[in-house]
Amino acid sequence: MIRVQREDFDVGAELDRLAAGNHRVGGIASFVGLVRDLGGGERVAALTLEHYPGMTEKKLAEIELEAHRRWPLDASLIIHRYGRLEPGDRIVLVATASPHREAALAACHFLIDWLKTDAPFWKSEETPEGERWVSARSEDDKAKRRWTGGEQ
Amino acid sequence: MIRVQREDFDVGAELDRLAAGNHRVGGIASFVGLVRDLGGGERVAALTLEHYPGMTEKKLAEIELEAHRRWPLDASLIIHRYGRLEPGDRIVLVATASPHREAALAACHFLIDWLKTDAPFWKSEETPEGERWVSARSEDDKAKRRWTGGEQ
Amino acid sequence: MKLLYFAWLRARVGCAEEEVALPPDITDVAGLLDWLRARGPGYAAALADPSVIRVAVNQDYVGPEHAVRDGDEVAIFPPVTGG
Amino acid sequence: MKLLYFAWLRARVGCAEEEVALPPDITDVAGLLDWLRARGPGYAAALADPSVIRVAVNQDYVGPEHAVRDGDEVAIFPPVTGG
Repeated sequence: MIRVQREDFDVGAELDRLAAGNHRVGGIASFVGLVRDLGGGERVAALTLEHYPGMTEKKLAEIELEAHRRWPLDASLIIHRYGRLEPGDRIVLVATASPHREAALAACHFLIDWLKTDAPFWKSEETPEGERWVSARSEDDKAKRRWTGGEQ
Repeated sequence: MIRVQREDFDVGAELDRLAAGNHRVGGIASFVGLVRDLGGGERVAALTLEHYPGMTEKKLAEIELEAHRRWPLDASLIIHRYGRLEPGDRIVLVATASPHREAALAACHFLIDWLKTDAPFWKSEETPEGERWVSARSEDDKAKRRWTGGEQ
Repeated sequence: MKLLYFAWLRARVGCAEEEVALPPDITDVAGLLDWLRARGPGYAAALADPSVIRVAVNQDYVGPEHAVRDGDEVAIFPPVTGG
Repeated sequence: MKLLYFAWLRARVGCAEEEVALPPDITDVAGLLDWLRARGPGYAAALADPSVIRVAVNQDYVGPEHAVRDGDEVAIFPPVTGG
């Protein structure tokens, strides 16, 4: 399931719902992304997440479908927030439920790696020097390439 | 942090606590293991988890320490239950918090893989044919070996 | 054709969305970007460095050789930074 | 020496825990297991297959050549199945 929303989410409730009543599920893997404040010269008071409505949902649905194609998942969930967020706030939740631990863990890792490079979101930070658009990290492209080689 | 307990736990509350007030944390990875019932001839009414008090805590602390040695983690948590559990019940929670997504995800995967092969717990299942001790899986040894090669 | 701009590209171009009538000789993404660069200094500055420009046609990522036609929704934006 | 048994090993041996006085000629884990096997058919059956037996001395996993001495806590159990 895909959700793109301004509101916060309740991680425990979302994870409970993912496997509710399905006793085939042996493991639930999840990743929660939070707004960081590295302090010092990099001090970030808040950030604003902009996205491309329509394409965001389309890309997230494609990423989720690809995960289900690669691993035996009973359920999955991607929630991504937009709007203004402060340090410590939740940005994203990715969760996967599978009969098999390895499938849940690998699919969760895959989903967050792909989401980072494919979902059309952009972060701008509020710093003492004004608004600053966050640059893409080459590490993210590298992390995604791990899943596009011959490994799966 | 390590907890070995009979009682259930609240995943959302535990994950919240892990990064509470620490704005360096950019990601929290977690894995929740559940009691499965595969149905059919393998029908499991419940299972009982036995452990070796003292050694359990010692091994879990060693595993956690090793994860902190390998990855830049700000916090980690292992909760493992013992006693009688029914299908759908939570058995184990592993969670890691790090400034870096990859560190949190890798360390979480590492912790559950090592815990599976090193923490002295044993499962017996209640089946229609009576009590049955669960056999160790060679896949678990294989999963652990991934972390003992030259990969990290 | 509907054009959408996001993040700092939106700020530099000066608008989030516009409708343009595509000249008949513009047939692909590379041609569209060249045509936009010639529309004014804001466009030229925003689109100066192709290495930091991504294009989606009808909500799919495409390369410079991808065809464009009237009626398409074309979005132009920097590399994404979500998650 | 304190001996602990877990899981089906406990069921087959017939007790969870016992105190034994170690004969002086028993100096390592392999010797201890042989000595235990000779104590009765329950022990012999429980300890018959070394491939499904793990031993911890003072709460650390050890191999058959590891030394044992009086005062040690020695646990004998099948491969673990937690998580």
